[in-house]
Amino acid sequence: MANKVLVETTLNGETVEFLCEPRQSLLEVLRDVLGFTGAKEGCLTGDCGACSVIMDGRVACACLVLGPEVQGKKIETVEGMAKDGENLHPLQQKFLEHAALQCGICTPGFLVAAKALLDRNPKPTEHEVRFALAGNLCRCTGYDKIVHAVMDAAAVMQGR
Amino acid sequence: MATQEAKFKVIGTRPIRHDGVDKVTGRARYGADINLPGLLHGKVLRSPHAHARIKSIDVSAAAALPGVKAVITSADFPKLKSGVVPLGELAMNPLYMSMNLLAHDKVLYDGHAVAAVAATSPHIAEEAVKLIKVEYEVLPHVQDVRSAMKEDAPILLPDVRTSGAPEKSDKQTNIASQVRFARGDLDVGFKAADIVVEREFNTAMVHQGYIEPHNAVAQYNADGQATIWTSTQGAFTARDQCGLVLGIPASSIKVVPAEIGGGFGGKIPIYLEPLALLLSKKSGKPVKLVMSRGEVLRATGPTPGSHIRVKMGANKAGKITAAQVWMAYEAGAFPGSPVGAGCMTILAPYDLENLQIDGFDVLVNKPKTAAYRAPGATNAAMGAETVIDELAEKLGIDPLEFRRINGAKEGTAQPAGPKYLRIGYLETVEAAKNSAHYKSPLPKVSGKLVGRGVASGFWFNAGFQSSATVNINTDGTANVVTGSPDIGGSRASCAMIAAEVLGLKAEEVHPVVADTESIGHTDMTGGSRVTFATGYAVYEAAQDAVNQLKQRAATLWKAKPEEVVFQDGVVSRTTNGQESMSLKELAGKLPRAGGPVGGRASVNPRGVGPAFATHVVDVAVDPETGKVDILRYTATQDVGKAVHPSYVEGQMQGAVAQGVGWALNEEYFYDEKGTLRNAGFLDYRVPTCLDLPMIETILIEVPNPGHPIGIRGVGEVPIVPPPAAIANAIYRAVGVRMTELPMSPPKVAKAVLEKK
Amino acid sequence: MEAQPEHKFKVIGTRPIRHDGVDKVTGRARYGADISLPGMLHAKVLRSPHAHARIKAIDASVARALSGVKAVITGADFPDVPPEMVQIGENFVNARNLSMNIMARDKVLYDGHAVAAVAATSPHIAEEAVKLIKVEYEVLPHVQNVLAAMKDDASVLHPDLRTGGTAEKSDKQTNVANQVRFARGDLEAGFAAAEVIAEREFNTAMVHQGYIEPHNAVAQYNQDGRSTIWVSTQGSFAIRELCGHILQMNRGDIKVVPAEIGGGFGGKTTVYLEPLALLLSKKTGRPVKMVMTRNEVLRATGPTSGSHIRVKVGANKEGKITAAQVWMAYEAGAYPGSPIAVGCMTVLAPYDIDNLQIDGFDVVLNKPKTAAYRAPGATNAAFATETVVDEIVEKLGIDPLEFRRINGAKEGTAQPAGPQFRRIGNLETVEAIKNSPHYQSPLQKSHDGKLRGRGVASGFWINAGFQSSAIVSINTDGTANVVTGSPDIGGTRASCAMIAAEVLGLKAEEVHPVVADTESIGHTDTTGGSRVTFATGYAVYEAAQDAVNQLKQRAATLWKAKPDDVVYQDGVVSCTTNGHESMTLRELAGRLPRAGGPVTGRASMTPRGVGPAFTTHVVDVEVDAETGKVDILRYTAAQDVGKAVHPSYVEGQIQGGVSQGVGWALNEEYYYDENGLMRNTGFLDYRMPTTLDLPMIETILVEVANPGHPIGIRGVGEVPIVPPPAAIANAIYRAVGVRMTELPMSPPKVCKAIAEKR
Amino acid sequence: MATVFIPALLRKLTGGKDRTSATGATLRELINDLDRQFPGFRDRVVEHGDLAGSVAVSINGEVITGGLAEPVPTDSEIHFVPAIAGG
Repeated sequence: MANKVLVETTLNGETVEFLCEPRQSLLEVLRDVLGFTGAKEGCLTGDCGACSVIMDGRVACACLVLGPEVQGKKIETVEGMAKDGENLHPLQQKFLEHAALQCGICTPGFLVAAKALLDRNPKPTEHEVRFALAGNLCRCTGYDKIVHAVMDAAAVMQGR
Repeated sequence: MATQEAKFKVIGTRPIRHDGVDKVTGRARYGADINLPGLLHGKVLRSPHAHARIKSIDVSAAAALPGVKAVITSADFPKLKSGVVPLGELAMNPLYMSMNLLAHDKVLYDGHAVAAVAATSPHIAEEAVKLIKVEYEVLPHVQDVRSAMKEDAPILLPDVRTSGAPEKSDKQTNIASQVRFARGDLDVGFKAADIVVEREFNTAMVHQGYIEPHNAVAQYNADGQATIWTSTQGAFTARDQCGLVLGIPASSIKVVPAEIGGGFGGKIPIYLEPLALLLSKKSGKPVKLVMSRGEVLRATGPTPGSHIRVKMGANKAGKITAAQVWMAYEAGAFPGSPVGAGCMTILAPYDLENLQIDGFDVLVNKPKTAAYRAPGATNAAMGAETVIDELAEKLGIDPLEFRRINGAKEGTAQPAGPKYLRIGYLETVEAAKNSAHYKSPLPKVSGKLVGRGVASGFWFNAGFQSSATVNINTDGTANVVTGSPDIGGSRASCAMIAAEVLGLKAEEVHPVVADTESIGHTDMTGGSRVTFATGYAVYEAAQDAVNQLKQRAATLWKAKPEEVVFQDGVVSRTTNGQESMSLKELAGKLPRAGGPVGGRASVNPRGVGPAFATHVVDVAVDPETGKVDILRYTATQDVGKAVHPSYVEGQMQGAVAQGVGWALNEEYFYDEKGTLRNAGFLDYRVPTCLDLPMIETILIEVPNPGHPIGIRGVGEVPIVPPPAAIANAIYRAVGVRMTELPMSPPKVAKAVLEKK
Repeated sequence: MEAQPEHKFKVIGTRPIRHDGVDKVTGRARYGADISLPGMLHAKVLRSPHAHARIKAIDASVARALSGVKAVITGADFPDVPPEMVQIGENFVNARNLSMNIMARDKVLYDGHAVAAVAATSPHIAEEAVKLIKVEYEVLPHVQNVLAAMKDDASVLHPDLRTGGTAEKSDKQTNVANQVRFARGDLEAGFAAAEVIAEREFNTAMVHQGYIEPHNAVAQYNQDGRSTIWVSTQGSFAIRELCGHILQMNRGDIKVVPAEIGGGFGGKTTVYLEPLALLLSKKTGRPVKMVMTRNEVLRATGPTSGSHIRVKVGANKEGKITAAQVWMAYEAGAYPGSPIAVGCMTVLAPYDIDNLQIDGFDVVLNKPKTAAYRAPGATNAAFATETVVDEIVEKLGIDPLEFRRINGAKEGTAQPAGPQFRRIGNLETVEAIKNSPHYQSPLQKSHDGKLRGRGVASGFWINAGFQSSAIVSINTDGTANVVTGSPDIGGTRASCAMIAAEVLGLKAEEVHPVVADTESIGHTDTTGGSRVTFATGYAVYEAAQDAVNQLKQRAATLWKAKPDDVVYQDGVVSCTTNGHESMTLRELAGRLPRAGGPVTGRASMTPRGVGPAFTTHVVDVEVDAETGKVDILRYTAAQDVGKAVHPSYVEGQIQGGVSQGVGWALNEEYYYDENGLMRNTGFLDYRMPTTLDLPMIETILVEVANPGHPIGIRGVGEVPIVPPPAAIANAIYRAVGVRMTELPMSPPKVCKAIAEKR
Repeated sequence: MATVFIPALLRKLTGGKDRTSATGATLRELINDLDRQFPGFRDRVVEHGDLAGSVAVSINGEVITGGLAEPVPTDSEIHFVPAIAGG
């Protein structure tokens, strides 16, 4: 058994400790060690964005981050977006209302990337949205409804 | 039969899909999310050669690695006889299936599976795979259809003989089959033409590009029963295929369909399931296999590249007088390209008296092709629709007007022969003509040349077998169970159909996609069939439930069932005393009225309604770099009856995006050794949201007379027109006719240069 | 629907390996507590340390502040539930009382009553947090004995409670929730005609079902208002109903997924944790898991009633019973609803009696609300009647089995409740015991001076019908799947598969049974009342017939024949016309795609024609007069099982029922101290039988086909628990000459009785 | 009398005829009649006693699902076409 590392990090606002092999990626840690399967594997080369997480405020591909690297960092995943059992995050709500998902495999990545965008730029233009989401591939929707949903969510969060 | 004038209360609305919250919260369980106690992880060793004989395989070092629990090669498969067996509505050759799953004596393409390992961690399995020693004798390979058809071409499968050939021959060949459709008299037809256009086209092999890689988790039980969790388009199809290749009864396998992250036809065949099952049988533990993106591209089923020749003649009036097509499709390493569909679709939008279409299914050293959204139709349309555009241009007729003149309508004979029932092709042409897009002038883009193109597309759509049960809950709501994996929102459409029949809200019906033991046989999700055929079964099952509800009410009222009517969720009694009850009330009384109510239906519906689409696109071409930008895109389509318009639009927008990728960027690139060089999303470029504008959709509803609600399949046809439409737009922009897919910057730049 | 007792079965009556067997012997079967979800929280419950107290204040602030705690709920978080009666199968449950039972509001009514619940990131944090919740109680006087609770001056549990049932209306506060009476003929005349009369008083202790798997629940509330509950339960649809009413949610929005269940015996037919977990999940947005400790299971789930019973029976010289009078009061626990009515219906049911009167009282007291336990209410009742009957027999000098033959109920006999029995097998079981090797063989003398005796007793159980749904679908290879909604607690997956196999002409192994969740199958009532193989089996039978009819139609299509010209037998369809073609199911299945498509059969029904169950047991015991310890030497149970679908599992039901009865008879009891606190809240002190306490248990299956079922099936699971305490008491009497009138007959009590006799 | 259109690659059997008339109340009888007219026809469209998996039949514009037992209305127009699945 490869010698494991003890890592402490903050996941969706909660302190978590885990043991992982140095070669295990953050994606493996989230999915196989911690059981958080929201982040998906699409390519393992950082090209598809299905495993997007927010690491210290910036979007990262969990497949390109090693488990031990998240020591002391703040990680946000799709599982942390809805704050309680009755209310979704506006982005989640708008994705539903706009039918912005079909198979749904890329949805967690898009939601996380979109949240990172709105956290830093609350009033993005369509081009800014498309630019910010260019790292996330979707093969079902043609992006049309996704972009609409993100713009609408931004408007709602702005109270417009 | 279709209730054309029917006023729908639920059908046509846009409720939030029932599986939505699970998918936006990350709770939805996809195949790769399945985890079981003691789970082992498997990896596959794949061929580095395009064509080679396997002389020996030595797995001893791999088996000896600590943590490795099982290693399998094709020797672990049962010996099978070659021959086609019917599989539901499909036909398969179990031997070829088995040879594709794990190479027997030869590897036939780069990435062909050779062995598989199960270990306690994916990393150990990876190490172990590298320790397997395989001795190859490399053989000459062939990857281009026309070279593969040559007499002296290297032969992939010695036992293949051309099926469908006019006369039987015993010659070894790579031509697996041949089809011809012919009618009228070509010579007469071309003589009658004032203008004839003939061109040759080459299109590249492309992949469906679903974001979720193939996966399978298998648990083999000591009593011979097995369970497989997998993301598949057909749980029953996967079960039957596994049964065939492993030589065990299909029913001893239970397939639990996980959520599926895209399929587009590519997740109908099996790749990992039998390997996981064998590894589990050997190790006694559950085994999980998940493909890397590289494996998905190298070793699953893309759609064929093709060589197509199209010759058409038309008279001054703009009427097509004759059309001749010759097309050869790459089958990949085993027979079975969609060339038949290509032949049947390529001229389908038009009313033709004199035509001949020849198609060839050709083996090449590339992965065995699989279905991809309207399989065979898109590259075919690239050929026909650009030639049509050239005819229209040369005759100085508006391309949409040209299609109006020649367009197929009810009663027109298809190229394959049968006459169309009510179809909406001309309506889509009209809609495109009257669209805000087509009426508006071309935008200007500084430094770039702009052009507008149009193209049409056709797809048959499928019927096939489906089962459904509809159960009434004690609070008067209902559940719908089907066996159709949901790849595009079909859970929502099935629930809405049941809600419509039962007079409930869409939210009051809970749809479930069940495993192969919990619902009757249901063919795969594909051919745009689910909302049509499974929806048909749901409709019938809901009617069955309604009839039982009437009987129950009749019992309560001591009336005859035929005296009871059910409408909008209310049962009422027509004779003596206008008694009536809401479904909610009746549901509460069922325990004392004969018990619960469950409706069921298993169907194989006929009356499939084909789909037509016409697209308009504006492009901007950079004459220096050859880069093509999509400025505006409008898709019109006959959708029969849109059950949930948002998801119909979604199907159209998604397909257009795939068509744009096919047109401009995507291609399988093999080097001289026959090795795939762009086996990742970095080099195999699928469109991102930066590559696309908003995609405007126009839904035309020409109800399908063969369906009680008028439903037609909508998912596939919208991928057909984009490449041709874009090629036509490029011509209008820079005056060159592109005849190769993808129309990537270098090719466009070269064409522009040659013209100068 | 007439049974065909002569019918030759090919699958029914064989002993195939159960379909869920391998999963269970390999540890793969998934029970409720085995469920784990991403981001799952764990919850614990704070329980009352008092038998009866008013809750003055609850302060959870410290608990909430503990790091890792995500939510705390108390009674204040629950909606007000109208006191409506919810129909669960044929039973009606007071939703309001149920809501107060799972989470106390203004008062706690028993030791262990839930007061608050905490969800945290780990079970240990939740435990800590529970300890940090401060509750201020005003302790009230408690009452735990039925007779005391019935007194006018007894401490009242529910000020608004009035005696219901057949009693005349009164506005007095009381603990008597309900009163039942069955009476016929003329008691005085009856007793006047009697040669001998025996009359005795009995007390039986509250006992628990003792399933090994504690209660559990995992709940996920979804932001769209829909939720899912994974739980080990006897009734997934009942859980859905009850949660819907308690939380005032649409039942259709709740999906209950039945996990494998580790024993229930009636105790897992209601809710305890499910609504708590759901509410906590709603507050936190995360899945919440709750699992009880054994202590919680014993203190706060539903045991069966302790009781006080008086029985008076008279008989003439010929041994014919001339009159019988019964008075019984059952402990309901903290809320109304003991099985008193069933007790009254069963107590004299094995006998044909012209003059009888039975009075029953449902009494609330400061103990946990009782729940069903295998033939609820019948075992303690039988303990009383069957010992009094044994005393009559002894006084008349008649063989106890002969006496039962003389008085035994048969087809046409009017039950105590009134209706006449249809074809039943009561006398056949008496006969079977009479002829059994056990009863025929003499009682061996003990070598070490211990005293031995042989006792017999009979038992009756009503059995249930209720609603069931089933789906039977044909696979492409000609095998079949059976989907039902009945959680499998005794091998019912096997029996349902076998019934379908019989109809379709397949092997048992060729039918794959599935127990589906509440969204995947039509409404199906709770697994209980020995109903599953009867009622769900009936639905399976009908669904399989539905499939057969479709198969005939498909074949007719292929043959261009009329469906009526096609016959289906033993898995072969054949045509009586058109050249008498024929096809196996396998062949036909392969051609379905071109013959109209797949085949799915379905049935949803409330079957009538429930067939009651009778049984007669004989037991040999050895009593150590010094210690009072009673050992079971030999045990034989004869039972009318209607038609045994899978004999091994029928035997298993009988043997399991007997051993539970033995525990009830000799050891098990709820022991409360003067403060009303339960003192034996673990398996160490609540002693259930071990392998050492029992001999092999011989079974005799008597098959008197139930005329109300196409295959003749009767429920078999419950009745075998009824006779053991009485049979053992009678054996003890034969051994040491004392009539035991208290359960359990534990060593001290037996010892004391013997001492008093000397 | 039904009008049957002969698939191009089967016209060798029919001496180049692209359509013919045939009788039969069901598809099975109709194919038997075609095989009488053009020996070898049945083997090209029937496998294991059922319609070949690769063949679909259209009667009056509708692809049928009844297999060989499918009733054939008089004066029907019948086409043999490849079976198509799709993605």
